[in-house]
Amino acid sequence: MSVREFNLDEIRKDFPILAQQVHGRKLVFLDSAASAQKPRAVIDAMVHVMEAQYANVHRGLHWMSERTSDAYEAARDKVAAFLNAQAREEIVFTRNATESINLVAYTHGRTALRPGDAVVVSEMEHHANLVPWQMLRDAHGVELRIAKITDSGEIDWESLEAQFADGKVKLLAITHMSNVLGSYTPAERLVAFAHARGAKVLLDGCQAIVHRAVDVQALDVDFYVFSGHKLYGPTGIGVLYAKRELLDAMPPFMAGGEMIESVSYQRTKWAQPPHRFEAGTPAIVETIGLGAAIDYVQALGFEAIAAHERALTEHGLKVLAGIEDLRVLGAAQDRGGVLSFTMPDAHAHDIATLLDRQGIAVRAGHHCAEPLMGRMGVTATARASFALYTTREEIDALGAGLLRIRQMFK
Amino acid sequence: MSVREFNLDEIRKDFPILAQQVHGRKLVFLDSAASAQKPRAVIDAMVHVMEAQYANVHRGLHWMSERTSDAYEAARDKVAAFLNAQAREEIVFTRNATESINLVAYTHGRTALRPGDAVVVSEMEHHANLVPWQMLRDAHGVELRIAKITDSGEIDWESLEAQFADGKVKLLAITHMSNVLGSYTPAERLVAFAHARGAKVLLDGCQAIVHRAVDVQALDVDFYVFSGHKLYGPTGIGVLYAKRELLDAMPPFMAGGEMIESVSYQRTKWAQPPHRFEAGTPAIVETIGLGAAIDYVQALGFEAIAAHERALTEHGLKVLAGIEDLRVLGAAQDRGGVLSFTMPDAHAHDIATLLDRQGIAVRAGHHCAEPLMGRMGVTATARASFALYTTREEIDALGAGLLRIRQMFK
Amino acid sequence: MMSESQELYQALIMERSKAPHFAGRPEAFDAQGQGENAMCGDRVQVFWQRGGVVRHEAHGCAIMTASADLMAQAVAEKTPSQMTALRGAFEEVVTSGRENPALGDLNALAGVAQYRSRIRCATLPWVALAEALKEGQVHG
Amino acid sequence: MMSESQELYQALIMERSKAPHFAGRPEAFDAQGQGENAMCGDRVQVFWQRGGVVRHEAHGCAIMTASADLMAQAVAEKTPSQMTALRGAFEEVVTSGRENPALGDLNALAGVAQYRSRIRCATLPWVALAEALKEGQVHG
Ligand SMILES: Cc1ncc(COP(=O)(O)O)c(C=O)c1O
Ligand SMILES: Cc1ncc(COP(=O)(O)O)c(C=O)c1O
Repeated sequence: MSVREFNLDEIRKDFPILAQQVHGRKLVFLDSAASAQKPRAVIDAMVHVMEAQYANVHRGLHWMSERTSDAYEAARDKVAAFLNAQAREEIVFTRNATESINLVAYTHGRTALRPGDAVVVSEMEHHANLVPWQMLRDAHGVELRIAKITDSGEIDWESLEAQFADGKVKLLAITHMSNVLGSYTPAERLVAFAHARGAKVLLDGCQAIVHRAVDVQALDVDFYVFSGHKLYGPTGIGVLYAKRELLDAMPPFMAGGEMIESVSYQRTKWAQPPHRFEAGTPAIVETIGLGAAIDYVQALGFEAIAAHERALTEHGLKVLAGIEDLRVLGAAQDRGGVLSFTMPDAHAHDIATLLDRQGIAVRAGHHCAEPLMGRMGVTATARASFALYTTREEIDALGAGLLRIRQMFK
Repeated sequence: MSVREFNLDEIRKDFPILAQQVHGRKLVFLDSAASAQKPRAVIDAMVHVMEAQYANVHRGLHWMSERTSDAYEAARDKVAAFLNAQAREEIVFTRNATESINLVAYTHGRTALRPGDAVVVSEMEHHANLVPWQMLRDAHGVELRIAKITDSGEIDWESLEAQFADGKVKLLAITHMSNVLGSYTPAERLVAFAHARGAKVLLDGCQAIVHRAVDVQALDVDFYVFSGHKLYGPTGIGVLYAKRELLDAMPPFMAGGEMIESVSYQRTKWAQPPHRFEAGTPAIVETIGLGAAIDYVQALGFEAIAAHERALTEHGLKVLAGIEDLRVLGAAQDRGGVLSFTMPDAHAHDIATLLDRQGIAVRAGHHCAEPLMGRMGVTATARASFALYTTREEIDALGAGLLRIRQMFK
Repeated sequence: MMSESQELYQALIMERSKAPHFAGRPEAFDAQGQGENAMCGDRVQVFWQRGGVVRHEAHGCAIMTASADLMAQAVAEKTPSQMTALRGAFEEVVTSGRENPALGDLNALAGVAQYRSRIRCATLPWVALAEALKEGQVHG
Repeated sequence: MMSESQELYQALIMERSKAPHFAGRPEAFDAQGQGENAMCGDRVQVFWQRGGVVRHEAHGCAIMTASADLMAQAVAEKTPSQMTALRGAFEEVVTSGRENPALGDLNALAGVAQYRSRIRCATLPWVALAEALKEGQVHG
């Protein structure tokens, strides 16, 4: 699959923003887990649509509309191939992973789940994979249960067993990689575990999809969600993968143009999936841009990307370990390039601001995972996250910056 | 407000796609009501974000994130000023008008409306302003009523009075301009009428916003929705305007990051509007692009745009009237540059395909308004729609093309 | 000027859409099928009589109407399984745009391949025919 | 190397955040107020005593803690309406970045203006003080 050598200097030239300066310093962007930068190929694909081949999709018979529809649907094929979905109809385009999860909660959640059924999430979920289930609980009488994690940031299987013990659990909604701890969850094992107990599984793949090849058929997962903007793609576009028979059974979420077979005042006939779930004019340009992002990472190949990021993560852990009193959260066996840390006295916000003065962008706060903060006994952390364009030197710059901060606050 | 002369030759150069050829012919794009082409200023604004100033918004403390958040929130200010909203907090960003309407139906619809209350729509609604109310009817026991239109495509006030007679109507959801007939509805009068009878009003401004200045305070309208992509802006971005006190009372639609004040397993506190309604990473680049689109049309000014389009519409009606047996649907006093027509024998699809061979893009079908098709006694129409970049010569080309088609099918 | 469009809307198509040879509901038939394209309102009914007699009532665009008529002509005296084979060959022509010498007049519709959304118009009568054949099988 | 950052994290700020002069819950007070920034978990309690004595318990970043302490110093012996006026002047400084000679040590926080999301950190103690003053008014 990999058709291009992993040459970091060349790769960095693909991302125009990496040449920018911040506060007179070279930008060191270590916030890709929040949103990744975009390669030229993605920007160009979007510009091309708007300059040369644009019209609304599906409803037009004219050349511009047909070509734009073709490009839009070709992106669906790309996503389907990328996830190894069984059929292109299993790919629904949304705004972001958040919408994908809400869509499942509103549709599958309110029809396939019944009052009294339970949904399990873990202690390390992003709010996007927690609050929609709280809303479902409050609106629909479903029970929401929390599976514990260990101190190292891994699934606590005993706790998970216990949550499933009474047979009421019908859905396990769990992250594939924590956006705070960097832990991967053992997706295949989780799916097998839940299926054996009669529950469906939704994986929040926002972080995982950026770093590893995902094969939804091999995982046998029921729902998989991610956002384009973290995968070097445009904002405003997200993906919901769901098994065909689940989508077939789901009522629509939003209503409007495109998602309809026929309309009369009395009776409206829904279109087949995936269009049933894509009401109104879609994010045409962004969807095509997402296709370009997938082409981009696939040309490099996840093997090369993962090898590069593994080396970065190891180096990052070593650099952080060298800073006195700095605490890295979590210590999962299987962890990726997302490192959250705290320092005594220096608050996460102070760390982020002081690093920013040196051109280094890290995130600070609760990372939309407040309950996990409580679980780890902190109120906020600083977080450095790595992407395929991150360099060893950038991590060294982070280390040097943190050393200085340590001095200031000592 | 207008700071730039309305020079059509110059304006056309702002839109790169207008120089394209289709089937070896100069593109004549008469499908802007479906989605408008994008000026260089919008494309450039989007590219600038991705090349020079990108990061996720709101949650970051670093330079890139702060600057991107500023640009994102500046777009909200632009939309607020554009609509003359009382406060920037009254502007919610969505994917498109369809989502805006669904958001109102799911939130206001399921809390402020009670089973037994009625919603009124007109006979000339786009599916986006009909089917969400059908879904609300089916899920929530609200009654859905249809106000008739006259043969000329205007509101039938007698019918409207009748629908409101029993005092059950709590919401009038109606188009501000028909995407099929080109009729404007008398928005101010409709709002006063509904308010006097205790009902709120949602205006579907998808078409109107492109052609006329809209002042939500002068209209006193409760909800106003539109899509960016029809206003020369990006895909993937839409707007919901709602009066502050209505937004304050509305529960969230989707849940996730950004829309939350604090989260615990038991209790989650929603953020204030507008963020309460913007779950997850927003369409950052597209929102900023929408701001650029608004700057673009405001630099030309709606006075100049409307004058140009009025002349085009008059000319278009004259040209179509010159074609034997061609029927133009609707004849509203107040109508804009959206002309739907039928020809005996020549089906709308045949017309669109044959025009396309000459490089002329028109739309054919039911235009996501099936019930209106029934009302007008047709199954489909061809539709030519005009934008600020449309020329008289393009309309003449349409006329010549239609004449030839008339010959073929005679 | 319209030479290109005439590839698609050539004389045969215009003629058969204006004055189809095989239109009308027969007094007797063994099965019928329907096709409907909600997007544009095209509707077609196809009537099948044992022995390979097919008639249609088509309401819609020129492509669909001509296609219904050329279909009725092409399947005359064919067995159901021959009809099914012909459908496959025809769909190949209208999606690929490559004419198939064995298909005779049906090739007039090859130009539709350039218009993905119009392919449905050309194939709709065949969908209706397939429905009729299925019904014929069950009841026949 | 860090000259620029030192504009914001200058000696006074670091000093007051590490060893505040006005921290601690007094045994007696007339009103109290809270400030909380859910985004980062910053929390501050402000205690007000008639006569213009203000103390704080700040849990959070250096900017917020130093701001609480410099606030307590600045409002000492001021009347509630003088405190309110001072808040307005201080907010002007931290949003505009322009120092105000009348504000003395509070100007140390002017650099926060460059960090819109940190402005909240600097103003949070003043929000808590305003709450205390409001309570003081009602009950006093
Ligand atoms: C009047 C009207 N309402 C609603 C819509 C739906 O807009 P969108 O598809 O951008 O959500 C459209 C356009 O398709 C329209 O013309
Ligand atoms: C693990 C995880 N889940 C969900 C989300 C939400 O993604 P988005 O904001 O793109 O919807 C994120 C990113 O913020 C994430 O990291």
